[in-house]
Amino acid sequence: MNAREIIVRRAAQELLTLNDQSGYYVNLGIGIPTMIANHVPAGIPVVLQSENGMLGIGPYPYEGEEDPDLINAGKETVSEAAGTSYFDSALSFAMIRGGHVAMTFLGGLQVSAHGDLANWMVPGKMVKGMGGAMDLVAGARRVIVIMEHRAKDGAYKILNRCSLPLTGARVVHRIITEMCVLDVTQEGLRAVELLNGETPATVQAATEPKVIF
Amino acid sequence: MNAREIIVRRAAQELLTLNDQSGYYVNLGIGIPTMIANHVPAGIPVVLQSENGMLGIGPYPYEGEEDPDLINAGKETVSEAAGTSYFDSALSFAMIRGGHVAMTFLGGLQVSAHGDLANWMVPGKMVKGMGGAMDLVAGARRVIVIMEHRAKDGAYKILNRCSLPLTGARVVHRIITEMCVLDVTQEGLRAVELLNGETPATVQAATEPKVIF
Amino acid sequence: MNKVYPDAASALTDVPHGATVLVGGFGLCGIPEEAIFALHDLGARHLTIVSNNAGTTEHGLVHLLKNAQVKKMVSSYVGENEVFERQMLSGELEVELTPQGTLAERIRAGGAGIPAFFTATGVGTLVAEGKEVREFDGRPYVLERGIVGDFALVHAWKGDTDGNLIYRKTARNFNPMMAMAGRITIAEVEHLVQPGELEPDGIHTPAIFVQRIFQCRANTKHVERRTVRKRTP
Amino acid sequence: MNKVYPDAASALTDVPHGATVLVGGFGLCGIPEEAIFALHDLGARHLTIVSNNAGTTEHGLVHLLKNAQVKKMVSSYVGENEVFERQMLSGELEVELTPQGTLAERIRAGGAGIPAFFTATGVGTLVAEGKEVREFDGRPYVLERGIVGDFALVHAWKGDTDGNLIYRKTARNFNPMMAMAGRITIAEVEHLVQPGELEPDGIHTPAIFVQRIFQCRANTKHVERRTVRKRTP
Repeated sequence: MNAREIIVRRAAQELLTLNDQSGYYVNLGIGIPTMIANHVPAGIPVVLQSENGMLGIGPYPYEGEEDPDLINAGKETVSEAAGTSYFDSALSFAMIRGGHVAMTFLGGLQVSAHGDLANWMVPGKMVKGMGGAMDLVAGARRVIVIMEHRAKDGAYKILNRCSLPLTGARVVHRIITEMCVLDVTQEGLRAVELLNGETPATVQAATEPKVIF
Repeated sequence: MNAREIIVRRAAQELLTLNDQSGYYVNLGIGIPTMIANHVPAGIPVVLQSENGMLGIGPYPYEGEEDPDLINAGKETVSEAAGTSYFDSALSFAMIRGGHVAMTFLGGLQVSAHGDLANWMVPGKMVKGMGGAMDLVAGARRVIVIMEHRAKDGAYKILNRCSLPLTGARVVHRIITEMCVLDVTQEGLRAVELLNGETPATVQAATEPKVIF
Repeated sequence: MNKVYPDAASALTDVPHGATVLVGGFGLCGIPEEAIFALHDLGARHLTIVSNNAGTTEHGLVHLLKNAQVKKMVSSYVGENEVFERQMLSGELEVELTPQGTLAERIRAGGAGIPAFFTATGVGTLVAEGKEVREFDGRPYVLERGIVGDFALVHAWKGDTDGNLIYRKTARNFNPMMAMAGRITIAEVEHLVQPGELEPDGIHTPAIFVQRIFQCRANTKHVERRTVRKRTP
Repeated sequence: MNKVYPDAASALTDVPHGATVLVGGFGLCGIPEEAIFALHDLGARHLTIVSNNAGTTEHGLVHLLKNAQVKKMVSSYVGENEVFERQMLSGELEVELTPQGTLAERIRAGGAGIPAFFTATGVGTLVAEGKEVREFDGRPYVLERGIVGDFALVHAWKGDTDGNLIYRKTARNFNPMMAMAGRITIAEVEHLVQPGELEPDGIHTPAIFVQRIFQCRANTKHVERRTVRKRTP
């Protein structure tokens, strides 16, 4: 398995923590997080919320059944599940901002030891906009960032302090990388799981802040 | 004609000022203003908004066709017109507060020369609540108060300053009584029409602030 | 995910003393009557009830008032209810009156994660006393706070077992906002159907806002003011 | 009351230079394409456009950008559009980026007469710079302003001649809010029907928010990302 696959498979296991109390309403960010939909554990009745105005996303449509009026937040054609509802963007973000979405998975460029997230803008590069990411991190009850542990050039992505402009301050609850699962706690980052044969030493070496093992 | 009938008939003539620009969306307050619906001038396609969540109120239902789920803001059973829509109270007051209702007619206990309105509370008497009146006077584009010119005991109802708690400050555009039609202007109250054989002298005698004739 | 309860009593059984309970309906139209009866029978006390009205002397929330379960009411109009009047005058009952549109918006705001907003409604009146008033573009507005509830009780026409709701005519009124703002929203429905039976474009309250749902047994509806016209023969 | 226009050109003819125009749609889904073409052909310049996206390099609002009609865009996401990118980098185009949920709420607020509200979205980020931040119940929130437009352009599935609208699936998105916040709201509809033909409980945008309506001629729809699965044979 490559890093992306390790991350997505481990992330999907987070869905096992959902229950009738929390509800099963989950928002998957655009890009890699969308792939989590293919790995939902059996028996977990996850309902996917799409911030463009849909609750109950089904699988991609069969060839020839694409509907231009039926897309997800990544602008991909999708289908509807039984019990789907459609609504406008104001109600969609009322759900998100109002804390009705139990869990969201988002990609990250940088995460700090305090749970700050940067994932929308690299100064000097073309700015595309934050879309719904700032609302999701501010509103979802549990925010999980999934990303490769280090940048391609080996630079830290998990930092004492983000150098990139923030998407949200103190918003991340958990980070899942191909190396480990880290929780953001009052005391700092705490490793709750090591993946793929990593050790405390290898994880710490790839992480700027001190990790509690 | 009694005073109430004179007032309602004259008030209905206000609907002639509506046009395609203003729209024909009107909210009639509870009580006497509701009677204006029976006197809509021919050819004026007035659409009645009811703040409990309905646009396009029809006449009272035929006997036996009352529907407990179909009432107006006065809690009376009504019917629906062609093109009716239903919506929740938040959207209903978004219409009102957002300036989408062209005109509202409300009863009054007192109106001041500056257009302050008091119509919801008499200290010492049981308070029933303001309902939607404060939203209507703050949001409708034109606020017309219809009421008898003086109190039953002869006291002024049109005053330099309201003594009763206000429903809204500087919100009334026009007052229609059985004696006259008064506009609230920068210069003060201006009589735009005398009714029922009244004269400037009789109107002034029944009105505390100086009236401009 | 099982949201379906056999009846009102089982759905409301954990409403504690002192809870804030949001209740849908306008007058007696669209009130969650079976949920109200269950709350009466279960007996939670010191409740704060947020509802546009307080019922009439005979029907609706008056049952909770008569049973001395209500500490405070947040409403816009409370006429037509002698029990309410008596308890308010005697000081048994605390009352917060808020304009109807402001009440609707405060509840929607609570459900939408908005802690406060500005409105022109009530500026220059008793309603604005003690609140911040600020000018925007030359007009004064008053700052109003969002409202959330521990529980919300709503009445819908149709609901599916996932919790999607559709209301009927003016029985919609405050119900959708109450559903948004309840931490635990309990819906009573006249018709309980399977997921997929409701038109996805026609759903008024998406399932995410509803935690519990049950089908009404009696489904009595009350008319406050029967107004009719005669058929011309 | 006649709201029906024969086509987009006649409905948009009085949009002046410098107007603020709200445009519905998410990506290319639910955009009022015929109205955008008409605005292009009519040629109003120095426009401020409020729309979640700015179209792609080929479709949607890009036509106005190419024609140098846009002074400023207020959006949440503007990728996938090379023309936009070029004009922004060269300084021709002013851009205000606002989070998607805040944008949706600002437009709804504008339409609902709410000049400003507090939200937690964007606190501690560039978005909050220069804005008031205030704590409610121990959490910081930023003050955001309502948005209104001189015109709003929306696309609906069905509309009646009174102006009632129903949208289809995720083509609803920003359209209902844009309709609320336009002083003059112009709706293009795929199917124009008579009053009474739409189910009153199923109307998404009540007629009061729509000043002009016309039926689309071509009704082309674009798919940005065609994603499908194969049928197992």
